[in-house]
Amino acid sequence: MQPGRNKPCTYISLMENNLLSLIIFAPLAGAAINWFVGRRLRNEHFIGIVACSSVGVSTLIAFYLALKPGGALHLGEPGVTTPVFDHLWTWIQVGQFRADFGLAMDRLSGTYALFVTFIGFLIHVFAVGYMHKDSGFYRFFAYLNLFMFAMLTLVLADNFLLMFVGWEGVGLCSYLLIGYYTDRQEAGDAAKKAFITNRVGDWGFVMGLMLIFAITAGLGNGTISFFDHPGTGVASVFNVVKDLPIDAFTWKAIFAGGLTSVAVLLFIGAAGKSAQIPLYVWLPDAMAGPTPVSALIHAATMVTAGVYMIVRCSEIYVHAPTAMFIVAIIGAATALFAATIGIAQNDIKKVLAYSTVSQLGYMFLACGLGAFGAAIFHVITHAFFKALLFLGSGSVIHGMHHEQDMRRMGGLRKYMPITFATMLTGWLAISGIPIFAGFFSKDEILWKAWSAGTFNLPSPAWSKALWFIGALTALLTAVYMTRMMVMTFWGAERFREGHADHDDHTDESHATHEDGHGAIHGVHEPHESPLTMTVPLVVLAVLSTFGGLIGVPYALGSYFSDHPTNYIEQTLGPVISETPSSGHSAAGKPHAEQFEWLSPKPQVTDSAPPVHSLDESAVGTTGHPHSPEEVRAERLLALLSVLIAALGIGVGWVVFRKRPLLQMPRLLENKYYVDEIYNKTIINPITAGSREGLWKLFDIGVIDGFLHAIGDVVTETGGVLRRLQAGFVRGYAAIILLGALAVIGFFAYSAFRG
Amino acid sequence: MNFLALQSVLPDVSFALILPELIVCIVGVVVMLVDAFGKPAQRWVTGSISLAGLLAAAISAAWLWLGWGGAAQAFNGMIVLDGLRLGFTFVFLIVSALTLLISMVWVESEKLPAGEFHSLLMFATAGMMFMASAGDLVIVFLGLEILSIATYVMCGFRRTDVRANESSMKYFILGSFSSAFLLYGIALTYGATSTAAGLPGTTNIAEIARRIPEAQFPLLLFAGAAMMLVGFGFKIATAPFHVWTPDVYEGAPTPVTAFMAAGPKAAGFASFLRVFVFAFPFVVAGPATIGSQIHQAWLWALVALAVATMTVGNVVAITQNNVKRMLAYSSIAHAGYAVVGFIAAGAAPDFEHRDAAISAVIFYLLTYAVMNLGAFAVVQMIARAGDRRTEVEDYSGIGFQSPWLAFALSLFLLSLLGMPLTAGFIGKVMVFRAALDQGYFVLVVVGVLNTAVSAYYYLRLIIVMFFRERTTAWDAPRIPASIGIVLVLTILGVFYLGLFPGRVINAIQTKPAMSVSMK
Amino acid sequence: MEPQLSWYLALSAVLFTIGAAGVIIKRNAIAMFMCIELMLNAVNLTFVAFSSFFQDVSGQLFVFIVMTVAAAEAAVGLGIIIAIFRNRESLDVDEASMLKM
Amino acid sequence: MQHHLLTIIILLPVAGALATVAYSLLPSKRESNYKWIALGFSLVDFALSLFLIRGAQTGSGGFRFVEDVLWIGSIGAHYHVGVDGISLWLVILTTLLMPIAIVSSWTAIHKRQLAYYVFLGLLAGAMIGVFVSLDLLLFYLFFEASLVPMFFLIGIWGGERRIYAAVKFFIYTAVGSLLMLVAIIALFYIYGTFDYTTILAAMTSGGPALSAQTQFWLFLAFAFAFCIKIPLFPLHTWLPDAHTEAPTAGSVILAGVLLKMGTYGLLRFNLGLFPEMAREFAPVMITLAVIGIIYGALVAMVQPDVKRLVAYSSVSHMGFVVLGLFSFTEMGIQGALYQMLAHGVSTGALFLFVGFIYERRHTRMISEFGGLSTPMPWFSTLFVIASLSSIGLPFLNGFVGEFLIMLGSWTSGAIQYPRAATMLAGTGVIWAAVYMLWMLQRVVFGKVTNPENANLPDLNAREIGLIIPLLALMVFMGVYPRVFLDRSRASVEEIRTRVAQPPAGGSFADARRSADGLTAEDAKHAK
Repeated sequence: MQPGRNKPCTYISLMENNLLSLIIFAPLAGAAINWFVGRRLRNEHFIGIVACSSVGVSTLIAFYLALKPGGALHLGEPGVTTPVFDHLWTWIQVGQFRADFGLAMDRLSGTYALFVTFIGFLIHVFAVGYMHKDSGFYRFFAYLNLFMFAMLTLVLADNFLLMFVGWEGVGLCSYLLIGYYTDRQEAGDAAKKAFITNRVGDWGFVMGLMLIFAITAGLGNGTISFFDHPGTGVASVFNVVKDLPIDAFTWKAIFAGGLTSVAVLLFIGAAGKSAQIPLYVWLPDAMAGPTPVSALIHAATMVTAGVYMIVRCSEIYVHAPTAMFIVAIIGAATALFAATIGIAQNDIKKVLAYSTVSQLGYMFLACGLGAFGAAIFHVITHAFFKALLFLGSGSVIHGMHHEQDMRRMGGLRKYMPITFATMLTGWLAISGIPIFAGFFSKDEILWKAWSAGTFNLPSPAWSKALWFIGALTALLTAVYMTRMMVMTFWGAERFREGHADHDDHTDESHATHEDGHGAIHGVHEPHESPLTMTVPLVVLAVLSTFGGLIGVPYALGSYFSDHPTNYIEQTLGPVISETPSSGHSAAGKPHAEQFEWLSPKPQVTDSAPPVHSLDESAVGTTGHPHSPEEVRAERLLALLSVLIAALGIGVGWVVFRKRPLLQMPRLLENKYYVDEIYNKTIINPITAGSREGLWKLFDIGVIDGFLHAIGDVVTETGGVLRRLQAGFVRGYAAIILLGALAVIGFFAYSAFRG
Repeated sequence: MNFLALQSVLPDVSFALILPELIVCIVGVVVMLVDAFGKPAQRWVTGSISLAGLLAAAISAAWLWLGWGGAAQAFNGMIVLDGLRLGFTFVFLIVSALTLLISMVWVESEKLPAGEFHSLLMFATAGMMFMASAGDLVIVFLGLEILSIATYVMCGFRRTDVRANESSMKYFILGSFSSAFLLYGIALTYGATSTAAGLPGTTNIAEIARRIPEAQFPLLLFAGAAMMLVGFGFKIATAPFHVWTPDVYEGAPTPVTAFMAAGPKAAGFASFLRVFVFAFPFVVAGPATIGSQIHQAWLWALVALAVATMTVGNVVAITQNNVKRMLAYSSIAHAGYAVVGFIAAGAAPDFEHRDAAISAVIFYLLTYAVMNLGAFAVVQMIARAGDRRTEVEDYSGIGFQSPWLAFALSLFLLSLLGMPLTAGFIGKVMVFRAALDQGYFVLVVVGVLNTAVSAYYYLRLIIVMFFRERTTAWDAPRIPASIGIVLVLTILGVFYLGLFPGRVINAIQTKPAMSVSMK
Repeated sequence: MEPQLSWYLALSAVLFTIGAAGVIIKRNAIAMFMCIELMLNAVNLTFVAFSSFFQDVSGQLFVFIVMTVAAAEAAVGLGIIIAIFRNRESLDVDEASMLKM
Repeated sequence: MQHHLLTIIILLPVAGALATVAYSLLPSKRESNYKWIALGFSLVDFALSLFLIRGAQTGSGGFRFVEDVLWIGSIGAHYHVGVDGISLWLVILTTLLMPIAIVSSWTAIHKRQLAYYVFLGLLAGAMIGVFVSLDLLLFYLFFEASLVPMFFLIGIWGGERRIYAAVKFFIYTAVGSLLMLVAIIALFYIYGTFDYTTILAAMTSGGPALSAQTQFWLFLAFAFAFCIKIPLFPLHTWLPDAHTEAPTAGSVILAGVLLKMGTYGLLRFNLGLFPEMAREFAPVMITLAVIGIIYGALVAMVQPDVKRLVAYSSVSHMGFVVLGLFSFTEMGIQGALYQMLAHGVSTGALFLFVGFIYERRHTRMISEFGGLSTPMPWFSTLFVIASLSSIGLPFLNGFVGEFLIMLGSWTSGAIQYPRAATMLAGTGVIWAAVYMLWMLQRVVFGKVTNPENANLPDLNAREIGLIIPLLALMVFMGVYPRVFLDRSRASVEEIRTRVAQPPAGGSFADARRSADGLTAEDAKHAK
């Protein structure tokens, strides 16, 4: 049973690389310790230390492996990807199919691992304070650590199937943590909804995985690995895919079973995990979990797994323009749609939840446009400021004694100064005020939309339309975030007003979390949160403020420096693929003349610069040469973005400063009734159909009915035959005589026949 | 070989060849005398004598068996010695012995004249044995009548019981009615087998087969065969000639029912097989000849009868609420299965397959006899004096009150159903295999589906015994030694024949069932 | 015109049929039994006719056997009928129909 | 010992049954000792069966521990047993589940204990016999013999509608298997033997060729018997009744082992003996399997009774197995085999959980429960894990099988619309989450609504000890499936190479097929 028994299939490098597996196993060990030991000890210090230190170990290792000389993210050798591999055992090997339990840290997964571990660590620390005196303390941290294990497995997996393990694992932990307050009905419902909706997406993931395997197998080398492993003959999917022709830009391609199909199926998976239309419905409900969970899982890390996966598969997507277009459209639609809902929510966490959905839409928009680097950039900045906002809201909720309704807040800034100050940076960051992190990433996406080529869009008009949607969303974002801040921190102090319907609304851990503040039920005095909560807030606030500087675009950076360094682009450039610019696709690209879908359009030379040109001189500084016109346009657009953000904040301030309780449109407040529509059109018909149609009618009625009918026919026949047995001997004689006549007749017939 | 010449020149007498029959007959007479002149209520004496007689007959049969020097004949071909006869003889002896044991207590508790019963049983056994050993239609008829007359009486043995009266009356009337058909068939065959060349008709079975091509009145031959088929069909209770069975079986005393379902039915098969397979055998030549026509006619008639019998037996059994009646229908169904093997024997183009099929039928009837007698032994125990408790409801919940009886009955029922590990399974496999060898797929499928139907009523009794709780009081009957012996023997028999039947099958198969005069 | 074999056979067939029909028609047990005897005698006639036609003695021997058997059967049959009569005081076979279905 | 190991493994439970009977005849017997005897024998049996693993090493197919004795010479039946990579794990699954079934009855069975443990022992012997028989008649014998003890187990110790369920179970399965008997005898008629390996050899090298029509009917007869046993839609309606009414141990064995007899038979006989016909029938089987997957799940979703829910989920899961078998790919068949084991373990565990709450509340209605996590935390935790395994969460056993099956059917050249079939089957995984989570939500989570549940005792040490091995196995099977897959590979390949079509040129379908071709190459290298 030793993993190494079957030598040809296994290779183990007993080196530093094994630290890589420690990244994922440290949290797993933490989870196990907390589950088995913490359960007995019931000591918050012990549990907290175990939980935080296990994630801390992961963080340290991740940073070490990424940034050490020659590490995955070390920028000393630009353009050369040096992934770290750690192969543990061959998990499934049947026929041509092979899935290893192997980890890999390259530039992309390294980037991800860094912010996941780091933010994860901060949120663990925060949660120690937040979950203080909760009866399920050990359980919470066991789940949280388990989540870190799953998330890091997802990120560091070196093949699709192991990624799927993490993918499902985070879904499971999300399920467990949303339903953490097990005695609350809505928590359980939300957890179930999250898991099932994710399952729909997972279906797409698995199917996409199978299709990619089938395609590579069809080419003679079935693989699902992300990387080449020459030692075992396992090839990278992407290296196989690279040489395939680019799919035509048609609807048909989606169902053709080629790379476009793969991309679309994988996107279904991503849409489930990352809450895109139409599978976004679970995320707002997921706020029923404790707030650190919302911050970690449902804002910073897990929900961005979809983006990660698409960026990881960028090589596939750049071969599937149709799929990219779908991703862009869905992303843009989600961004706008969720923003409009967010503007009308009264629950502070719901606002942030819809905001998250909206920002995820942004990221997908970026992916769909081929701006994979921008998507990751936004993932990171979003992780900073959204985690900050969630934790801030958690601090508010904590200080408000588990009050989440903003209508009962107001004027909190003087009670919770640190929380207020940190959330302020988060607010400015998400609204897109320059210098703050969100500005750079959002601006990058908007610029990519504006300047998108026609490789993956049917016409140039689409690029402008997408930009417009993005800009509109940015405006709305600024508006609703302002509304949230205003309702919470400014204005009249509404929390002292008694309210009769206290028990109706969602307050978390009402039963389990009786903190010893001695507050009388219904009227609370807000207070600032303890140090374990405020320190992470401050750290995140710093990151939200300056974190965006890692990805300053050339157009803006060149104001200040002749050779501005866009770290994100420089880091990720080598590991992500980009759409072929139309200039390069003049000859030999089959898709160019196959626009069946919309009228052919002129080729515009505007798009992203050429890729894979690692030997070019510009690499190492900015990566790409920039024409002055482009730089000018980009600067103009950035200015426009700033104006939009300012306008949004202004509108929000003007409207809500005076009337924080302004009644928002019912349609928006009720989230367009999407849940109700889903219930009516999908869930109820299936349930009723299964119960009445399949079970009662078909199973019991038809199948069993048929069998019983056979039985009845036999029994009835018996009853009829039985009546011949009337008991009269003369009758019997008659029957015998008739039988005899029949036999004699048959013999006579036989005699005369031949 | 000239039949007449042989007869006039050499009185072909060989008592050795009919030794088993003789012993049984003599013992019957002795028992009668002992009963008449000895002290009353000597069931042990007469019973022991009978049992000893059966044993002696078995030994003599075994002697014939062991001293096997090939098939033989005597009395001018009227008596034959072959595998078919010996196989069946053992079945009869086993049936009689077990019946004797089953009836021991019954005879006493019902205050019936034991000696009379035992002697009747002996005569019936002798009749059966003659039926199996007959090489001539006349002996067939004689044996049949010896058997029948004895059985008529045994049926109505409990004279004061109106149900027994009715049973015996029905059996008697219908039995002699069908005997008349058989006899008429014999007469017509006798006439038809004369030749234009001046040879008189014959009733020798082997001779008939040889005469068929040159028969003077072929039409009469058809009629004769048809009539005989009716007569035998009645004896083995194939539908629609089965109508007497349920009533007679239900009304007859349980030990007699047990006997009738196993013994006379097997005897009927012995003669039926002998007459039809050997007198109207498979003909290699094309369909134009009389021989092949008649062969085809009876085969197809039997196919129809087999299908009807299996179906009627099983389907009607489902609706029965009286256990004896249910077992009566079950015995009809089993006759149907056995006929499937019979058909295979008839259709077999070569001796090897024919003998295999015949031995399958013998084996089937042997297993049926064992499990059926066992089942009736239990039924009798539960029914008690006067056959009072024979309704299915009477069995409710006795499973854990009388565990041994219920276990034994369940085992027999499962064996009747044909569950693997029991004798019934091997029996079914043998006859179905024989039929499949001859290509009767549809027939076998019908048989198999009928088996599935039969599960319903066999299980029903098990369900009633084990799965229901008893609502009324149940005093578990004490199992007397004789019944205990029967149960042990039959249980062991069911398992032995189900698990290690090879020896028995081999024994039957190695003795070719060939009519002597065919050589 | 000399009596032909077929005449005898036809006669015995008719007798047999009459007997068989009688069994079905008659309700009295004894009458039924008589009809069965008629059938047996029809068979005997057949045997004798063939025997005489073939100039073969064995057919006639069969008749003796059949007659003996019939006599034995008659004895038993009458015994059974008497037993029934004792219990039921009736010879109507239709009344003896307890056992059915 | 080595030579007779299989026979000993078959007969040991039967011997245990006999020993129990013998003990019951002692004057000083105690009712409570029956289960100890039964447990002792079953544990020894399990330990012995583990020795089989040593004999079945990776890399080559063929039967080990073969014992071939003439049984009924005149019929041509042999006592021929042996294990290969396919039957090996099924035997061990059986011997593993037996002690668990016995311990699960520890306090649940009060009445008629003697008969109970006797029937369990007989059942075990019959089930093991099914998996190791290499003689068709012997196989049939065991196949059918397993029916009777189960019939009694359901009928005597079952729930309210036990009689209906028992009869339905018996007759349903008997009808199918009787037709199989006809087919078995017909094979004897053709090949003159009941011996599986001999028939197989005759078929592959110059024996009598079967006409298409003969093959058709033979295949149908076998398939009918097995599809009822599996049970494949629409022949499944006996299952919910039998499961619901059976005592806990009965359900565990029924789901854990008895259903596998059907899929095992399909693999061994339908695919093994009639490859051409298997290909002909593949569209039908695949269609039914896919319908069954979805249908079972949808119906499971709306069941008010926990046990019925798990029963219908079995219909769904076993649909996957059939899908895998008829993909004729190594991945599909290996996955199917793995799914059999996984389903045996996880569904067995689920039935144990249902048994636990039934023993406490004497009801299985979902609506009667709710919020059990409060009074019964251990129960809830372990129940959730078992449910997740049933849902097919990666790193638990359910995932590996279902994934491989879908991979197999997706890349199958034998299926007409492989992607559509797989995609539809894949929705079964979604539905699994729906019905299991919905059930968990209503049973385990939420507030305690029914006061009767408020003070239910949590699992005791015996019950936890019962579950832990199964849960450990779930995780192990999910994380390191190669232990199992490597040992079954060669045997599966032997059957698969017969049934898979030779590669033919042309299209995308060709690409898929060549994937299989390569896997065959791999297998050769492995040898």
